[in-house]
Amino acid sequence: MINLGPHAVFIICAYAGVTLAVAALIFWTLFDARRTASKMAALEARGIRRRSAGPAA
Amino acid sequence: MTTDTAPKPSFWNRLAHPGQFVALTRPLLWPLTIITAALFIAGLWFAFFNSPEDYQMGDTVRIMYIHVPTAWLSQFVYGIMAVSAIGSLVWRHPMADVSMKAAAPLGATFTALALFTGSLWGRPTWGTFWEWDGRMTSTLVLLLIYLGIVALWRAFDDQLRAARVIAVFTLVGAINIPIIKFSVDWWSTLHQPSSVFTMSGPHMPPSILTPLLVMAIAFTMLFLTLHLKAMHTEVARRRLMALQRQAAQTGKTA
Amino acid sequence: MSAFAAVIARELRLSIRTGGDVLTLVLFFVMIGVVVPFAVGPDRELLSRLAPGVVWIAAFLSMLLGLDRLFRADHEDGTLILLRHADLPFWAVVAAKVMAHWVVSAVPLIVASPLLAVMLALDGSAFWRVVLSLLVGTPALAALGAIGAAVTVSIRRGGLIAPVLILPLAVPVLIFGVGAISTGPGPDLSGSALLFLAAISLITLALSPFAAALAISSGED
Amino acid sequence: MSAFAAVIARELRLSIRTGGDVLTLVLFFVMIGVVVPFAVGPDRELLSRLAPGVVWIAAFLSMLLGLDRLFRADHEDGTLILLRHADLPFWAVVAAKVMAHWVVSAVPLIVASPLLAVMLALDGSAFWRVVLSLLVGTPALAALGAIGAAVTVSIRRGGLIAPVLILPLAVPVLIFGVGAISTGPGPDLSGSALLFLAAISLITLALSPFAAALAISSGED
Amino acid sequence: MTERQVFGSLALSAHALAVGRGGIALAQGLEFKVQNGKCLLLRGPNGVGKSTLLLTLAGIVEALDGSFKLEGPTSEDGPLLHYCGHRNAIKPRLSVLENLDFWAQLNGPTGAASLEALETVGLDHVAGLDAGYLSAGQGRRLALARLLVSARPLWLLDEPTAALDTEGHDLVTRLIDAHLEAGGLVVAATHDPITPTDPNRVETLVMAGIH
Amino acid sequence: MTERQVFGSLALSAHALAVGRGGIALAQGLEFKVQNGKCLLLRGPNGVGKSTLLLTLAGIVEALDGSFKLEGPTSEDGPLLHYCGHRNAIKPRLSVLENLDFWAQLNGPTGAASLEALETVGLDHVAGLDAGYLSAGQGRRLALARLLVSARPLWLLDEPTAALDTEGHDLVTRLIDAHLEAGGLVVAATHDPITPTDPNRVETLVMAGIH
Ligand code: HEM
Ligand SMILES: Nc1ncnc2c1ncn2[C@@H]1O[C@H](COP(=O)(O)OP(=O)(O)OP(=O)(O)O)[C@@H](O)[C@H]1O
Ligand SMILES: Nc1ncnc2c1ncn2[C@@H]1O[C@H](COP(=O)(O)OP(=O)(O)OP(=O)(O)O)[C@@H](O)[C@H]1O
Ligand SMILES: [Mg+2]
Ligand SMILES: [Mg+2]
Repeated sequence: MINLGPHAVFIICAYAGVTLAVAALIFWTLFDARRTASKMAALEARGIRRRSAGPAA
Repeated sequence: MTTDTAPKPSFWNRLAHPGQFVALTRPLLWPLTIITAALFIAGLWFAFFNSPEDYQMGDTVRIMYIHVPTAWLSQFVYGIMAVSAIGSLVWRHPMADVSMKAAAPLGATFTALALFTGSLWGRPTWGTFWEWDGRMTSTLVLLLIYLGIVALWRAFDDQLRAARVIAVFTLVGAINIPIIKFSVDWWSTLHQPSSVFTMSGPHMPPSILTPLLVMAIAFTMLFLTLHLKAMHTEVARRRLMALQRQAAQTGKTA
Repeated sequence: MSAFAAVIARELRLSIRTGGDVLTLVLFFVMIGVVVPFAVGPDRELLSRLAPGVVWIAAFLSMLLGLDRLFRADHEDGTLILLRHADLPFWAVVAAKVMAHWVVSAVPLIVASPLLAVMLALDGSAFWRVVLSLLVGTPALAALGAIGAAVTVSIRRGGLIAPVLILPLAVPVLIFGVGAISTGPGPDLSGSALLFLAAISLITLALSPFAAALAISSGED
Repeated sequence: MSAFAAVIARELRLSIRTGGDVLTLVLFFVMIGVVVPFAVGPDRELLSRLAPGVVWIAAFLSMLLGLDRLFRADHEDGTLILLRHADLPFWAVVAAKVMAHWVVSAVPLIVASPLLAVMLALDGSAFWRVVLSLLVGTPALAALGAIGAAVTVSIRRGGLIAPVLILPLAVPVLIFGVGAISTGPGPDLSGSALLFLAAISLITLALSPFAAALAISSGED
Repeated sequence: MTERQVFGSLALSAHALAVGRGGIALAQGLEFKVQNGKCLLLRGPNGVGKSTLLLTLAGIVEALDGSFKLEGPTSEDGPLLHYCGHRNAIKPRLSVLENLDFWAQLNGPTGAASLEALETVGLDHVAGLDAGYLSAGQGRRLALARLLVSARPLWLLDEPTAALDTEGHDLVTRLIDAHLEAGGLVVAATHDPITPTDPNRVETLVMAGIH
Repeated sequence: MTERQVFGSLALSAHALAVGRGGIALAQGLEFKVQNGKCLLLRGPNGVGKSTLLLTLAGIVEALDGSFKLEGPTSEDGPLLHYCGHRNAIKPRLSVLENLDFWAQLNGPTGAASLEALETVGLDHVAGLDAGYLSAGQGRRLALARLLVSARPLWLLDEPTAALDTEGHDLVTRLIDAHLEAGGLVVAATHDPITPTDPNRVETLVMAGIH
């Protein structure tokens, strides 16, 4: 690793914080997508479909 | 007093249908992800291994590579929200609603990050984490506006009606942000004639400019990717809520 | 025009009937003046330095307190729907309500502000600047507040959300309002601050009825 | 006891459902801290002297703004009448509501108060005193607020009259609350202020369910 | 009286009762007695004091003169009456089931299970929906379901059929029938023709005002 | 059509109209046409979407599909409709007369004088009372009086007879009759039998839901 000079703490903190936040953002986005998809699948498994998508089962 | 479902221009028509929008843009997700990742790798390599330390700021200049992109995004995202708000009010474009909603938490996060990195940068250069400086303060106010919008989205239960109301508020905010910025500058010069450090303009050496640019594009791509994904989720969530409501009303469980 | 006047008259009458409202505002406004000296200690010089800020914060918060009533009661008893079919454009109805709101919630503060100025040890000329800056600046608060109230009216139990939306937007009003009172060291900028304040008031007053009306009609069911 | 728990659970659930209620409350609290520097200038030393007052005024206001919802909604939709026929003495129902109100409107503030303390440049030890004084003092605000809300509901006047009633009562809470934070010049009186605060909280908490229940049931319909 | 007597022996009687609002009498000299299995219908034009009488019986408004009493209960019986007024006491942000469950817990879950009660009033299919979405008539049905989840002998009903459709009118009749059958007491103010199946069980008090 | 034609020639027609809440259709493919002097009654069970249809016609809720239009008016005519919903839009702290006067001024005092209108609906004796003290039926009457103080051709009534006594039912019938006689249009959702005297003037739309 290169030498970051006397203020290494701040640099590392900044990068670590941003990495953490971005990771959380990505995680949340994916998690939200999964959760919604699985709820949708559960509903569709019960035979509920959009009315516009033809007569409901 | 006639109410017709207004015919929409055909280009919009295709994008306006949420299902079609998702179908059209889903193939973009993977390429976007890959481009974003590549840009980040390049940018970080530049940032750590291929950029000299600034003669004036020392190694802390490396914070700039994440500070400036997040700060830039904090404003860019609001721009996206404002444009979407116009789309939702004027053209009643359903995807504009979705885009507006998906952007708000992302914008709030990037704004928080700009504040975070900025204050971490401020400590070694100015000797304090927080100074009531014009730019910092107006960024803080921007964060508060973002959080207000997020709270507003959560407070509505009917998201369809929420969209147009929030669009109005977003636009009011958009008009107001320049005023806030200006007034805060005026205020902080009024109270603090001596600014310890004036943020340097774009006259910086290319060795610093290159990583900065790469990182800025990388962050922007990251936003676009996440935004698109969040929009897809939002479309699905709306369909889900409609289905649940419908199931509840008709009592059909099988 | 008579319909416009009718709306204003009704709002004023309602707020007089409900009593208490004006009293609370003034009490609250004055209470801040009582509590601040406790917090900072009885240093008169310091107090008078703080005074412009304290007056404005007090005004700011007092006006936020009454915000929710602007449209909520009318929403809940079904009046708001009927107001949209009045013989007057809806934005004009909203404008009338904003004006009445200003009369009810800002004028008492302006009248009471000398009291606060005395408690905070402001001197004579600053005293007049306080009244003037409140007079010029509070319309902007009322106008912005109307937008906040309109945006949140269709949320059941809105409560605090309108103030939260409006506070950051109102920062310029606060800054110029304080600027118009305090001369501070250096050149006297209070005149130009007052001008800016007036400009903000005019712009927000002109825009807010439309924005608020749009928000209400797109949110109400 | 399960009926008591049911009331608390319902109140909590209602306030969570309102979506972003807690977020809004905390935002409001923090915003006041952000707005103060705009008014009084960004002088860190000055800010930290003002901080105790600002924290308490912010807490007071945040709790005040949510006050009306304590009984009004229940009154207007007819719930309050039915609560009087519950399988639980009415004062116990009121006590449950006050407790839930405290949890919903004071606990988030206490959690967020360190943030405000940092922004207002309070130092380490003062920081803990802020949390402690809020913890000890806010129950009194909730209890007094319940009385105010009950009286308001029973005299069928909406709006801001509840704050008028409890403002004078709440001033001691504010003053001791501020006193428990700021050491100020001279002998350190923060300890005794805290004790007074605790005493006020206990007394008001013990009395307010009965007073509020009486106010509600003696009010007409 | 009936075979299936569930509630203890009770009688609600009024003697020279005067009710009114704000000190002004609306109805005077009311005399009636309702016993187990009986229903008293209050009739009369708008504003004559029907709601006021019900509120007086519920103990919310004070009687101006005369007296009424509920004979029979021992002190351990707890609250004996259900009041169902003009307003439905529904929380819009709780689901239909949550609304009902709350009342079941608060008033004591001594009657039907919540879901069962919802089925009776025809709301089982919207049990999970936010109550704020209910139409006027559905809201009224939810208010009626509250009577079922806690068993209490005396029902005070203020226009129970308001906003209900024809099927809803039948529902109210059925509910009252069943309650009377179980030995309950009903006092109901109404403009609509509610007719419990057994006419012997019904008495009507026509209020005329004192003007 | 009628001799005493007060309002200009108007027709409210819907074509393939779909109405609903929160993006979910409650009723689809509605077709109707109402002309001067005609009354359309909406009927159907609770929760079928009657109120939603009225709100859609009033321009408060957006139509999901299809269209409706009001033919005939010129742009100078100003607002053409009165909506009278479930809620009475009454301010409790204003007197009955003040409440009505406000609406007369706001909607244009083109109809009966306020006191006259109060007399018509039978509230003249409480004109000075705080409106918060009105009984349920009296409040409804006050809401109806609002229709009279400003003359507008189209009335959208949501359960106008709710909480009204028998005399009140007659009142609503009388009001509708007079309005139709004057060439007005009425769309009313109701569970009660409202029967304008002339059966030729009435059409009924039975809403059944789309499930
Ligand atoms: C919390 C503190 C801070 C905040 C909120 C903040 C905010 C911002 C914002 C909004 C921008 C404009 C981004 C754009 O539009 O492209 C920016 C740019 C910049 N900031 Fe900061 N900043 C903070 C602290 C600092 C510090 C401490 C430094 C350096 C010592 C710094 C250096 C820069 C530089 C070099 C730029 C880019 C140059 C320019 O656009 O003028 N910032 N910052
Ligand atoms: N504000 C709302 N938001 C979302 N959905 C609603 C709302 N109000 C009503 N609904 C839904 O719309 C349906 C129809 O409601 P509507 O009020 O139109 O019925 P209605 O025919 O008038 O019934 P009623 O005879 O009981 O008044 C209800 O079942 C309800 O689920
Ligand atoms: N809260 C109140 N305070 C004072 N007076 C009231 C109050 N509520 C009602 N009144 C008065 O009492 C009278 C009777 O009201 P009440 O509600 O008992 O009538 P009602 O018989 O139920 O009529 P409706 O059939 O219209 O419901 C009204 O005329 C009104 O003037
Ligand atoms: Mg009644
Ligand atoms: Mg309806």
